[in-house]
Amino acid sequence: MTPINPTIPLLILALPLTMFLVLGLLGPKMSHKAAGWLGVCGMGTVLILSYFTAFTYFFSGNEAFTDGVNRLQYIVFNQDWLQFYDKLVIRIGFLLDPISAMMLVVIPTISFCVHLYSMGYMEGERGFQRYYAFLQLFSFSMLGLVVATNIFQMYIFWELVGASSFLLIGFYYQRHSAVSASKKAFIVTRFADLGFLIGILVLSYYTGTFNFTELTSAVTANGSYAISETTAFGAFSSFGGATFMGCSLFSWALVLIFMGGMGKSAMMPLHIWLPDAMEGPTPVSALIHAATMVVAGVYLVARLFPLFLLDDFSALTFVTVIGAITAFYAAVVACTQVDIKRVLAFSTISQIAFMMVALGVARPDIHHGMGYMASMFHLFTHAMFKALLFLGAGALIHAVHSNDYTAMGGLRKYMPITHITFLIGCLAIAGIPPFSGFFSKDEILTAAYENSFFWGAWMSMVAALTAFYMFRLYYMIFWWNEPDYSAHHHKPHDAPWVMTAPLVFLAAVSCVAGFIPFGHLVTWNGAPYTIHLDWSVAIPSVIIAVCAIALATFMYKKENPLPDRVAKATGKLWTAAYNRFYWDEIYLFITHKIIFNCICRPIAWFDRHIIDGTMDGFAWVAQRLSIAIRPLQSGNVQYYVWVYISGALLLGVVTAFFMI
Amino acid sequence: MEILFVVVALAIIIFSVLTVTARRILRSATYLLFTLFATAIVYFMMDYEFLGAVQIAVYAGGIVVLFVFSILLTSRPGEAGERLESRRRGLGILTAVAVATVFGWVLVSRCSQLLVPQPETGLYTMQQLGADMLSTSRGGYMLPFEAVSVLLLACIIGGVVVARRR
Amino acid sequence: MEIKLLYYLIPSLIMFCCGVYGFLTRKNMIAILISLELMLNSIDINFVVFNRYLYPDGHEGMFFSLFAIAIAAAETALAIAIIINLYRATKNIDVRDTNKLKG
Amino acid sequence: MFSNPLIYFVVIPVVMLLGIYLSRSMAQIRSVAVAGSILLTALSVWLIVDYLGLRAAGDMAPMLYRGDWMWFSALNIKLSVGVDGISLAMLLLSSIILLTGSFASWKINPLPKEFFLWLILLSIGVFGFFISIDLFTMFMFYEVALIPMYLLIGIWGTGRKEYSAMKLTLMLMGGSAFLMLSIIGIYYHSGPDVNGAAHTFDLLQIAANDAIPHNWQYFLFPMAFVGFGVLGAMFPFHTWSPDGHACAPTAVSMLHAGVLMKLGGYGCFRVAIYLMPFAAQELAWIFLILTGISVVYGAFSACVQTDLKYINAYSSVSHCGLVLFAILMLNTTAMTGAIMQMLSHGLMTALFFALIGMIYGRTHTRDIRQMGGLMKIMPYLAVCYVIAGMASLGLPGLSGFVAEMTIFVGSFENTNTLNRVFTIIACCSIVITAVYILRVVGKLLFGPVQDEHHLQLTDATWWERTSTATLIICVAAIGCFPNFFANLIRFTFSPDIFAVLK
Repeated sequence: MTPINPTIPLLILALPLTMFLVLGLLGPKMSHKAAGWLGVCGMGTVLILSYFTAFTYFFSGNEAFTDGVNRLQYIVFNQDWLQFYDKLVIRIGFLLDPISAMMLVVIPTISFCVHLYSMGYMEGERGFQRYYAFLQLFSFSMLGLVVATNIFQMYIFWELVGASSFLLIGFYYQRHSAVSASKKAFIVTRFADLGFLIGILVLSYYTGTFNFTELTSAVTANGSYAISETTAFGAFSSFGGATFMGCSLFSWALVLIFMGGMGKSAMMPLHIWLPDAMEGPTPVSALIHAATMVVAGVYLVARLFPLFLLDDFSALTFVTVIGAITAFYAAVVACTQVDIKRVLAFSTISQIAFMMVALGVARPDIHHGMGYMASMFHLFTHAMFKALLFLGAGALIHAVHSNDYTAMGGLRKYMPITHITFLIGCLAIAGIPPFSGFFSKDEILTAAYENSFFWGAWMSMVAALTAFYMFRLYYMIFWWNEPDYSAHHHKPHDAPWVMTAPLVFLAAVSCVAGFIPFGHLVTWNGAPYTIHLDWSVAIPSVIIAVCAIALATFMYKKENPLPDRVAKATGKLWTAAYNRFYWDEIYLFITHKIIFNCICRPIAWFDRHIIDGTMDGFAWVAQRLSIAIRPLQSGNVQYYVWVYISGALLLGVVTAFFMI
Repeated sequence: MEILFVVVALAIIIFSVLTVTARRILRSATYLLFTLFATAIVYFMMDYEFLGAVQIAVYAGGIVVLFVFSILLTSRPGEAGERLESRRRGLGILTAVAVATVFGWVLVSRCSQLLVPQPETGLYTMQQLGADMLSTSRGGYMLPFEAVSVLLLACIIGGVVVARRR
Repeated sequence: MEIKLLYYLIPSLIMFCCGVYGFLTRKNMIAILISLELMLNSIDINFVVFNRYLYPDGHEGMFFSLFAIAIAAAETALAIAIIINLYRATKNIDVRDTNKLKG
Repeated sequence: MFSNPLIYFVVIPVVMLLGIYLSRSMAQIRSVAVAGSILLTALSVWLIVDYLGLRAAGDMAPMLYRGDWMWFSALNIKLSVGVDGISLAMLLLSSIILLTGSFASWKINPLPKEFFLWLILLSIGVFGFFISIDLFTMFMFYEVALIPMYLLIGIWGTGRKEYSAMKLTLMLMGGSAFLMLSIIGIYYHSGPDVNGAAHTFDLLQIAANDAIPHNWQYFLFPMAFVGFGVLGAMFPFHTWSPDGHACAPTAVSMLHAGVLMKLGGYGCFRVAIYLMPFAAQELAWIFLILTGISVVYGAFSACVQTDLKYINAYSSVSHCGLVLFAILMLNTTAMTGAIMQMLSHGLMTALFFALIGMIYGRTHTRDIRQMGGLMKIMPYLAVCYVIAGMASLGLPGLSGFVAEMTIFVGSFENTNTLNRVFTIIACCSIVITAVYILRVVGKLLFGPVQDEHHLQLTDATWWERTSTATLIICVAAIGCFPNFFANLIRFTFSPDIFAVLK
């Protein structure tokens, strides 16, 4: 008996692609409403199919999915796409395992919410059909990414999500800022993907395969696969201890692959594109730059986790350090920003870094790799509440037509639904029980403390900052003082139902998601694990969060000069944080001053003047020579005859002397 | 015979030199005429009477007259001849002397082969010549003869075309 | 004294050199043409003399000269026609001034 | 003779020439050109299907559809034809580009008849080159393809057209001179032919004899490689490409970048590497360095250009450099990738040049600083441009990606450090490509409209749509079903056929 009808997974991928083509090609001929509802219905169908698939995987108990204790990896289909040589083949397939099934829930859920929400948010925009087509393209690519059966399929869809992200960030293509943001996003991630690609090349050269099932798992009796440390060790030993620049090549491969993840997940120092990406429409930010695409890096590391575990954890340490630095950096910067979307963007960076750290500190011998589970749990809850926050921010922007929270304040009276849902989001991200963020973050902190006290303390500090800046944001928007709204055509008010319904839904999920028994569903090797709240970690972290919230309340609830005084007191630090520690300027310097002016221009000059000059030089010499010998053809008959006679004489002399 | 040869040789040498050195072009033509006559005598001495006759008729009678006419047409009588630049003349003399030296040296170096007497031969009659001219067998000149006639025809037409007043 | 082959060749050579000299130095086209005739003539003499002295049984040299004379006549006629035409157009038959057709 | 299907690749264009010569109106010229090129495309598609059938039936000869006709027996010059999967792919590419090129020059002015005559003469050269397996005939067709370029650019071009035409022709002729030396050298060391002649021009025979002495290979291989490399825009012999492409009319740019530059890559492996495996192995590193430089150098140069065609020409230098680079890796995967890159680059760059021609025809400028926001004015062309750009920077699902990936994976198989280092350097080009492509897309298509006058411009006409849509479909077809093409190509690169792969 086939555990699942393969048509359903196929449809999950095929439907958004078809929708993309239909909307892309026929969209201009459709009305906005038709195109929008077509998109929503398409995504709704995908949602139902994905839920069905995920639930079948988790709860059907089919022996292809679980051997009674551990969850297994199951390949629904796997089609050859491009064969390099006998063994090395890129396939396009569909892999069901705990994390891909989880993503099959996350992506369509958020995507559907965004589709619905955009019906209201994007109403009347030019290029509405195009927008929906791109959303479908993105959903297709993202789904393809998470169900990848091999690392190259992942790379393929990895590129595709990058491209659709580019298209969506640059949706308002007539705005300079949007265009340059989209360009930046694409190029930065592309640079990261270069590392990913080289990593794949190294890995595949030594192991001779792209398939996850051959890298990390072993086949079981009924044709499914189970995570196997032996296989992973086989992959590791196929490198034969090769080293490069003093580091083992295996670590290099993993670090390079992780570099791709750093780009997509906006880890330092490749994070600069994400805040700018907020130039895209807000629902896009919610979908791509908060909930789904940016966690692809986390997903990638999780996917190759058994490999990361080998090699004395050096690659994992790298992940941890990068994640920890990024988390702290982004949290600090978020405290100073005034653009609400940017605050959310930095908060996203910080939260993703949380997940990275969780993966980095995970060890199979400590609570069955609890960090891994925590990371995935946080990925799930974060997707929900961050999408909620972004969509809420979208509703606010929709209402006051500004991203800047100096233009907001006191909105709780005008937009009650938005207010409540936003508050739920804030509480969730701050880690207040019983909201979902509390549970997942607590797991992460526990895992960090288990690994070492330093990482635990560091992450607790970041968690405190998180609570602080989120509530700073919340108070600045909904409390503080009320600016003069009479300049607008109408007072701000709650959005239409298509926009509030997703908010309410996501808020509800954020409230209850923490109670999902995640440890039974998603663990690194499929073995179930029961989560125990570690009160020694949970209670202090809740206290810290509450203190941070209290501080935020004290500073920002009512209009007062305190924040300005704090800003003045911290002086340069505040300015630096406000300017994101000048990372953009550094990049601008490197790209423009060094790469453009010191590499590209000299090369172009060299080409035009030296290489081309040499070629022209040959032509010039030839021309000069012909001008020099042109007088020989003077047209003077007597001269010709003289030459002729001289020649004949010469021949005569030669003949006379040498021949006779 | 020897005396005749000396006279003819001297005439050829002197008139040749005069032809190219005469300042006035009409005189050049006249000296050319004398050279051609002397050449005709050489042909007679070789027993080629017909060739000598042709030389006189075509060259002396035809070409030189043509020259004279054209000279008269293109220059005013009594006009002082051209002056030669000394550089050009020097070059000419140098070349001519070089030619003379080289070929003279060749001749001298072949002295033994060239110092042969004139052999005695039978008479080459006009009938034989005419037959050879129109014969296609070995020693016959039918094809060149026809070619020359075509050439002359072309020349006549060409002359007419070129000289026609447009 | 018997007249040897070489004796005929010497005046012929001198005639040829005169032709060369004239061709190179004269400016008047007709004078150049005259020099040309001199050269041709000297060659004709050589042909005939060689024929008569070295191959008395054949007549190739004689015929060659015969045709050379015919062709020379044709050539002169045509050249003079061109010269006269040129003179009509430019009132000048100096070879060095005639360069209108040169590119 | 006429029972051999390959001959029709020359016969049909000749008939087209005749038809165009006899045409009285623009409509007739167009219909002859379009009908002929459709016929050619159909022929190549049919041949591919038939070829795969024959292969499936177990025909293992290196070349199929062989035909030999003695041409000049004193030197044993034959008109011998024969194709394998690679030639067929190239034939398909050429006919598609001829077809789209005909559409793209729908309104060519002035002298439409002469334009098409020369264009089709050029394509005769191209088709003849790809079907020939006799070195001499190959060379002859190669020259036939080069010469019309001079007139096509010199007469119908724009800008400094005479200079560019001259430069292009002279540089390519210089390449041919090397090539001819090398061909003659190969001929005199070719070993006997089956028909008893002492020397042969037959590629397969020469390869089978493998009689070229090693010291001669050291001399002939660089000659042949440089000779073809000039046409393949190998550094430092690439400078004809920017000027030539910038001045050429649309269809000529398309054919030149799309097909003619492929002659270079094709020749490099079919003549240089195939016939001289020893020198190929010994000397590959020199050219590897040169082509490796081409790849990054072209990409970096493209970053700062402001003329659309220059950008694309430098991008071609980079992409074609990758073709030669992969060929020099001397392993099956990389060489398969090289051929796929040839296909991919041919289609994609033809698309680029077609679009640039169409945009230039409307705005009368190719300077990206003077244009902007074209997406709003001519959405169809702009979308096509974005797709072409995406193909160029290697978006999965379009042709560039599969070709580049095959090349990189193949190149990485070589364990030699030099090869590894250059592979990684070549990989870097994908980032630089993204930079210059996005720079153009951002400046040209996005952003506010720069010039008020551009607002009156119209979008693509039906023939322009046909031309670009055909190319896009082909690009997507390769990108989505790469295995079909890879299998078509891979057969030839087996060690049984290619001695160098042993």
